Amino acid sequence: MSGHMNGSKQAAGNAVDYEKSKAAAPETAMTLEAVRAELKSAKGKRYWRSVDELAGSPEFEAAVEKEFPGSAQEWVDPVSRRGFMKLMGASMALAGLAGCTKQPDEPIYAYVKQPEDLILGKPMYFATAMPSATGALPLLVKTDQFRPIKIDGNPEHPYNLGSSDVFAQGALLDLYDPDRSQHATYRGENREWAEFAQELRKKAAESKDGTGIYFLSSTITSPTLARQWKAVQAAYPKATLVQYDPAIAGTSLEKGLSVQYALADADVIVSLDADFLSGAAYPGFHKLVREYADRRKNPEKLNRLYSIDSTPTTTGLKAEHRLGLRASEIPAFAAELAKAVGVAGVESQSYNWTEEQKKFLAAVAKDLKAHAGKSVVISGLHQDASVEALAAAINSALGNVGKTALVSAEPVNPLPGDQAAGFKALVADLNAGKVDWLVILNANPIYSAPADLDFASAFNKAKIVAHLGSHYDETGHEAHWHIPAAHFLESWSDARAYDGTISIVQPMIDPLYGGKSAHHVFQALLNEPGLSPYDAVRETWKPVIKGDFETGWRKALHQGWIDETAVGKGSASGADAQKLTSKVPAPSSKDAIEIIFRPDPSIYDGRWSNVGWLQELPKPVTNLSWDNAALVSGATLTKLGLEEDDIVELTVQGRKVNAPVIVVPGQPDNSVTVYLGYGRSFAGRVGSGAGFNAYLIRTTGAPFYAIGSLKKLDGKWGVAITKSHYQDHRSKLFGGQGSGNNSLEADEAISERGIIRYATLDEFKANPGFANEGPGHEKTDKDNTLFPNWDYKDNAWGMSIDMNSCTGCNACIVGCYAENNIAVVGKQQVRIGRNLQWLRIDTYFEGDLAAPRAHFQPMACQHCENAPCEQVCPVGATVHTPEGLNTMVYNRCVGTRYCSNNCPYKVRRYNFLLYSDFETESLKLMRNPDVSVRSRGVMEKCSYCVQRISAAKIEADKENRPVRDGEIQTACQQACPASAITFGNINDKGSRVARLQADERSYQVLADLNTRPRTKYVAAVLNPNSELQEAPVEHSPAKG
Amino acid sequence: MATTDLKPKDHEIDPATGEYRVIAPGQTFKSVTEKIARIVLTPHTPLGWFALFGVGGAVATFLLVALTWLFLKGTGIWAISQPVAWGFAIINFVWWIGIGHAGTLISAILLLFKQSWRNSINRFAEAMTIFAVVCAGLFPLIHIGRPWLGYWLLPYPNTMNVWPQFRSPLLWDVFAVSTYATISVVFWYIGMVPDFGTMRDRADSKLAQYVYGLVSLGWRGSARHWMRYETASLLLAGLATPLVLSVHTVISFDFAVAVLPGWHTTIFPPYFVAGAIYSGFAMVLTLAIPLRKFYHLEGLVTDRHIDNMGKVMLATGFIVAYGYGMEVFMAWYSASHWESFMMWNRMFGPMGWSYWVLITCNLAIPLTTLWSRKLRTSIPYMFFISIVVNTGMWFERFVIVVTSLYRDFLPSSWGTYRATKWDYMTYVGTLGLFTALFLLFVRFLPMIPMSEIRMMLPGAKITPKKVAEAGD
Amino acid sequence: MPPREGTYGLLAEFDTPSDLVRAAQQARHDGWRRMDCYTPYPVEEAAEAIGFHRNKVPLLTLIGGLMGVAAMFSLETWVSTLAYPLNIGGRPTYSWPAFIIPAYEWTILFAGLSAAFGMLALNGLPTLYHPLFNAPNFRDGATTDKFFLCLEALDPKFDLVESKKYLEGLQPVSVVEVEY
Amino acid sequence: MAQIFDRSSNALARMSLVLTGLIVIALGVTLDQLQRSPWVTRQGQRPDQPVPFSHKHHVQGLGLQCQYCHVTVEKSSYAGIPPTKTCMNCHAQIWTNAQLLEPVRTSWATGQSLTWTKVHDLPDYVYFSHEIHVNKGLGCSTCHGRVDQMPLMYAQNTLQMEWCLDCHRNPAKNLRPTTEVYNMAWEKPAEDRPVWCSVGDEKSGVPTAQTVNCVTREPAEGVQVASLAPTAAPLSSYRKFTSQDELGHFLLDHYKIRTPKDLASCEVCHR
Repeated sequence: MSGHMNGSKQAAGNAVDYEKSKAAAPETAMTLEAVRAELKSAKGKRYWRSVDELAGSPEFEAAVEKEFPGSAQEWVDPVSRRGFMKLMGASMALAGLAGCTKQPDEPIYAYVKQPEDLILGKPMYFATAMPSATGALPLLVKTDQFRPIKIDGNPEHPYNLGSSDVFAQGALLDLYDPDRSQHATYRGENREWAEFAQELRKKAAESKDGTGIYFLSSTITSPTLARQWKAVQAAYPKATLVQYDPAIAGTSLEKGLSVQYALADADVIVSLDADFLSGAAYPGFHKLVREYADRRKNPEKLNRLYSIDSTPTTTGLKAEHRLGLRASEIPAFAAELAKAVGVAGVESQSYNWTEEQKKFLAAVAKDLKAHAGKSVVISGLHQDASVEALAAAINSALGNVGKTALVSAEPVNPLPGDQAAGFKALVADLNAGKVDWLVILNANPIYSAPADLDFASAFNKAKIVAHLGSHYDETGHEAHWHIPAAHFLESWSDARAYDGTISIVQPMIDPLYGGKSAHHVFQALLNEPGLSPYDAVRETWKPVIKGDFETGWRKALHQGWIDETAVGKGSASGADAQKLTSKVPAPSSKDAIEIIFRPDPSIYDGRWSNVGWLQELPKPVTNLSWDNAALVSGATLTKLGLEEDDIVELTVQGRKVNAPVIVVPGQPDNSVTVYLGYGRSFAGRVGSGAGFNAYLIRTTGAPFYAIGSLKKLDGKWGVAITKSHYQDHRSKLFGGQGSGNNSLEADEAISERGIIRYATLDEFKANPGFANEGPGHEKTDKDNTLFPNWDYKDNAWGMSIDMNSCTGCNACIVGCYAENNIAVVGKQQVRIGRNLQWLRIDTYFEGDLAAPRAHFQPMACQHCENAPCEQVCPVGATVHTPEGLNTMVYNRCVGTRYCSNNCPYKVRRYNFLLYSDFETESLKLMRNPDVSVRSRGVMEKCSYCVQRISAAKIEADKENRPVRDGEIQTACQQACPASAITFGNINDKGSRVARLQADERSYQVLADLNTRPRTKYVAAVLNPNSELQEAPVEHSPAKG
Repeated sequence: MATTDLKPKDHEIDPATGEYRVIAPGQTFKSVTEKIARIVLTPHTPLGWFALFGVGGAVATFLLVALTWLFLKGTGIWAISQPVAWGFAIINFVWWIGIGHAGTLISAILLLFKQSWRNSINRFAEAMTIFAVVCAGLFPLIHIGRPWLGYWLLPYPNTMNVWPQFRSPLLWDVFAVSTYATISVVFWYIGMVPDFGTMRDRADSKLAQYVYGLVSLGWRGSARHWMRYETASLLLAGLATPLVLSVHTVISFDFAVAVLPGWHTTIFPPYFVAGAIYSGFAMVLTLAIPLRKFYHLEGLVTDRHIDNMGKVMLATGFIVAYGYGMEVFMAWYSASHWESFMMWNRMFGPMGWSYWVLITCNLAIPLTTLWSRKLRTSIPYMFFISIVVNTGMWFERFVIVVTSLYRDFLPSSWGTYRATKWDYMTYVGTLGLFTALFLLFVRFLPMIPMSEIRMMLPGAKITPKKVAEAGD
Repeated sequence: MPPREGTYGLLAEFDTPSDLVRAAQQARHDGWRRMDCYTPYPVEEAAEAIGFHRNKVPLLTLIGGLMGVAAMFSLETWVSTLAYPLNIGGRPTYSWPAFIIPAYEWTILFAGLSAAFGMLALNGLPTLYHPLFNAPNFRDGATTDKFFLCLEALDPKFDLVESKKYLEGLQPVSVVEVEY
Repeated sequence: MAQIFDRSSNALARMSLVLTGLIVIALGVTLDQLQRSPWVTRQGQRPDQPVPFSHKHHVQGLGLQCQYCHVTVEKSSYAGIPPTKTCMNCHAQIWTNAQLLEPVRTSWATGQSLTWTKVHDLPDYVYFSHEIHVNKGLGCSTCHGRVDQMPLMYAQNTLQMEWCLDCHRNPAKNLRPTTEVYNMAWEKPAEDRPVWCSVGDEKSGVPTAQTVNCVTREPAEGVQVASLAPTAAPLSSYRKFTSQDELGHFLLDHYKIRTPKDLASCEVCHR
């Protein structure tokens, strides 16, 4: 981390293309309406290309010019320098003009005044934070010439220690999204922010006390914003603020975070529908995963995870023991569990639990009691409030509070409240005509409001509606005013992390499109309407920062947080017991079909819809990309007479929506999970038209699960799933394994192929070398060779992946996207297996698909020493470096694809068409200048982040020293919250990676092919409860 | 002839030589020359030729359209994907090259074995080779992602100081196929030089005289020339024989050198070569049967030829069957899970149907029926068989390429393959191109080698008695 | 080479190859050396009759083949071990088994081209203009169904009248004089 | 039947065969030369620039040091193009009315960048780093030529891959002491132009430039030797070099320069 920031730090120069773009006088006119119509007809399923063909046309430019005069290219940095030139020229270069062809003349734009601390070609890092209702994520952002080019967690922040998640990684593309709204409008006409601010002030002044002025905001996470709101309230006491976040309303988060879990000391973890391992949708994800995974790394310290959940998540599938229950059964089950561990005052429901469920309950209760004070029960966010209360009561009864469950005194979200009630009241006021001005701040209620409130018609009863949003979205289209919102990387703010620490959100770049933040809106009503968010934030923290303010402020910006703001340890609070009075709801009828609503693991509540990386990301467990779906169990599918990919009509209380149906192994029967966030109509060229809108059947009364029904419709949806789970119907003669309800892939991977190797703790203790035993699983004998081995004397790069730690959360994949300029290919291309992700997480469902165990295996180029791919390349475009990297030389590749065929791991990715976007200006600003953008016809693959290796080597050579262990982190390693990935020099016997690779549990995938991969996997060791283990699990690879 | 399954009938014995007759009786030097040269030298092109050429040309435009789109968009217009990164292009490449092999075999190997019956069919079999290689050679070039950089596969000094990578079977292909094409063209052309002389001397129009005169290089039939010519032909034949064996061997290395189960097998070289000859003879039949009918060449391309080709197909078909059998056997005998799973998957996996198409077309139908001389000499049946075998051999390559790739080592990356319209257009287009080229050949070049036919006529016999007398 | 003038030789036409071979043997027996036979297909006996037994095409082919194998194998070795040695999948730089294949192909390529072009060169082809084509009956039959023996004027025994008589004694169909 | 071809056609036919062969060879040679020609490489060409900036005048005439303008050459992969401000440092005072400098003043006044045309332009898939070259004893003039003698800037070398590899495969022939990196007039050591070098305490973590001391005048007692090393080396430790080969290999060893195998590896420049 170096340097500091001040308010304005855009590179020199000013808008350059204004005159030029004005001069373009097109022959044929085209309106943006026509463009939108055209895009709509493409249903968003054809990704960038179709749009870009359109966008490149002069008609389109003219249309933009007409509607947004002079602003379309405002952000084009006139001082584009080498880094960009590289990218722009790359299209030409990779189009084959290498060899003996002339290069075109390239211009250099010199600075007029160069910023003093800028060294061109060297990145700078700045601390900031990504605000989120589940707790802000402290970040360290890499910038190149003051353009953010990579987002990662702040490695020094005690909360996440540098890890991040899919949203944080995807936020980069969100910043540079070319579809962001670019100008303030009033009834479709361009206006300026100042006009809006003036109107708002005028209205407030007219109302005197703020009567008729309503604000509808997404959950407010900024203490400064809360402070500003309180000031507004003081000035205009009748002004109303409603917060509503579709994925937050109704959860404990709307009241602020109350419980924090500390898993470091938890030997037994019980999840009550809490998906705390799969993504930042669960508060404290980064810390929880880290603490969970730390205990998984050493078999001596294994914890044990039980999961009782309503839909299979990575948490459930990582658990030693998982019990799939329908969502409505979980509160009752939690009550039974509370009773069993001795919580007083819990009434048990009369419910017909199965023997298996009873046995599970008894075992969990026994285990919990045996580990009192060293166990924890984690409650799900999207469950009935009673579950949280019961979990708290259990933790309390077991003496876990203060040890593994910490109760914080102050809420992390500064303005807690009942969001759904507030929203209902707002709709009532709208319908009553009380609302003169409705200012919507970073929310999209037209799209995401509960269906029963009929928000869209209530909305029209407001006299003036203003919308502050990053996109001209569904709400933006309906609102009178639309103000482009600044991205969090473009504006000053502040936020609290899960652990309570305050982070200053400092901008990395001037707003690309002149966006404003909610701070500006509230400030516009106050005495100093022009006070910048920067000053407002400083004002908030002046009383908090101790000592000299400027020094403290600088330190806060530099390190990324304000000291001594973390919440305390907390104590056992008597308040928890009172919550038990809330009634435990009875489970629904066993035959009724429950529909469960969850925020999407990739695009959350829809706010990340237009981020191509996240849309294309195969979702954990389902591996579904570009869509949401009705997730059902195999038995339910059969019962309803459906096939996968059929279109079904989901009905809840008479409201209907059409969805594709897919099977998820482990889904409880008669239970349908749907993810929110899809079916957007104005998300942008990426998100519009993908999936179906589950909000259409979600009501205020049943935000997380409801009784509904499924009906088969004609036709197929055409979902894109990156991995199949064929049923294994082979007979024993042909090496068949299971009962016929097993996954063929998993049977193959776990048995003879030895791709997944694991043992239980007992097995491990009996046979610590289990991972390298059995036919075909032996370690490679390096001396058994026809030709002499190559010597790798200096550095020898290698990687170790801990199978016990990886939870399959996907953060690594998105990190890889951002670091390596990987292109998005679109749904149709994903459907035929052409996704370009260099890294994928292979998911294998072991055992009966109705109740499987899953194995998550991150799979990228293994950098084999005897690489089969290299030998077959006719032009030597993929070769080995003296340090053992399997290098792909893009500019030499002619695209025979032979290497891909000969790669046993199938980790090579090919540009079948021109996938990279060489045209869109904003995306050029985003890309990593140290990595070539690949053009059509070129193979690409994981490079172990060779650009980082090169940079580190140059630094080390300059300083005349070896590269230090840990100096090079690959992008996936950096993002991983579980620290499952370790990279380094395996020749340095003291390095972490060498020690891990020397571990007896370390194995190479497909070692019997003698490819000698440099990536090794540490076999998992599970810690099952012997009482729940029916029979010794037969999976030991030693069996052969 | 070595085949002894059925003795020749009496009328098939040439009374002059006492040998099995391959040319109908009553032909003279003059008559064969007239018959063959007239096809080319006649100013009246048959309407049927135009019709067929029109069809061939029209179908070839599919190729043009498909290639244009391919160059504009990239190989992604085809069905190839991960994991099936090779598809129709490689299948067609191997198929076409295989077809070409019969031509070389007939002209070279049968020449070395002094199988004089080859003389009637060797010229158009060679032409078939060349046009098949043209069609085949197209595919490696267009299947690469950046075809404009295809020249990087050639070793030439450059400013990058980089060279091709000689361990790659694809590079071996470059040398094998380019050598094969060159030698085939040279062999074909050298074989035609004396016939060009005949054409020059029999042509009426000045232009034809001039053109044929130019390409005949002034051939005048000197005994010395003939001796050197014969030596060169024999040497070329002697070189073409190992060449033709090596070419499909090298092509089989594209697969055999890879680690993929279903590819990584040592049976491939012989089995590919046999398969190539198998399909090549089928294609010769496909061409010869309509041609001899159309141009009334039954006297030169007799039932005997058809019969012999049937026998060759029977023999090569059994080698191919042995190859298939060996694959299955080794899948079991190797006790390798990769192999046994591949075989199970090939037979019963989602694309198992293609394996059974291949077994039906290549083994079940031809190998049971070609034993029958009656069927072997039945022209419609042989035409049918030729189509069946060509289909079967195409599916053989489909099975090898696709069903090995779509489910390989890591089950997580299993996929599928479904050809697109561009795949089909490209394939069908090459059939059109082949037809058009072949028709041009038939129209403008002597399709039966006149000088070699003359050698087989009774008049070519030198009476030893006279020579002996004169020698005194 | 300036165009020659005068008589090229005497051309005797025969109907059958046997006649030709007999006549040629006779002429050879009688001491004629500068002579040649012309036939519409290869007649081995005719060449033997005029004393042409061996040719140099096989030698050229051998040389060509050796050049091919040497050129390619040394190119491969040089490229992989000296010019730009690279670690390709852990294989040795001198991967001779792999190098055999292109070298093998080039052996055949060079040998084949040497055989074909060597044959043409030794035959002196192309010779688009040749005095024999001046003979009125030559092009009619030499490439179709007639057999010719030509006694060339360069032979020391050649005498236009005597030789013509001699030829007529060999029972040809006809004898004509051929001008350069 | 008469002859079809004239007597001359034999000679013509053979000639044309030979000619075809010659043309093919000539074509090959031409293409081979063409790909290295200045037409392709732009070697030696002086593109039009907004200001006819003379390195000769500024470097030779005024004695400006390279890093005065190219400030990041030791710190970054980019040497750096001077901002307008650097020009104005002096030209706000001198030549304030020169017509030639009008674009500079305009840039300064309007804030619009000066748009230069790149002279040393590598393809975009080549990742070149100035810092490591300069820190390891590769002089400016080795690649850029005698910039101090160039009134208008041009590329001295082809910058083609073979040219890069030529040095990467044998860096010794171009190495010079890091103290001489910016010396435009540096010439290879010779009998009459010896170089003396000494090596201090070589420790990991201490930049090699600090442990290796080279001087071009014979070190003598009492004469302070300009040195980056914290303590001057004793005179006895100096070694005299009279050829580039010796010096290059000495520096190769002590600058800890990676082996040719490492330096010619693809990932060094391409990724």
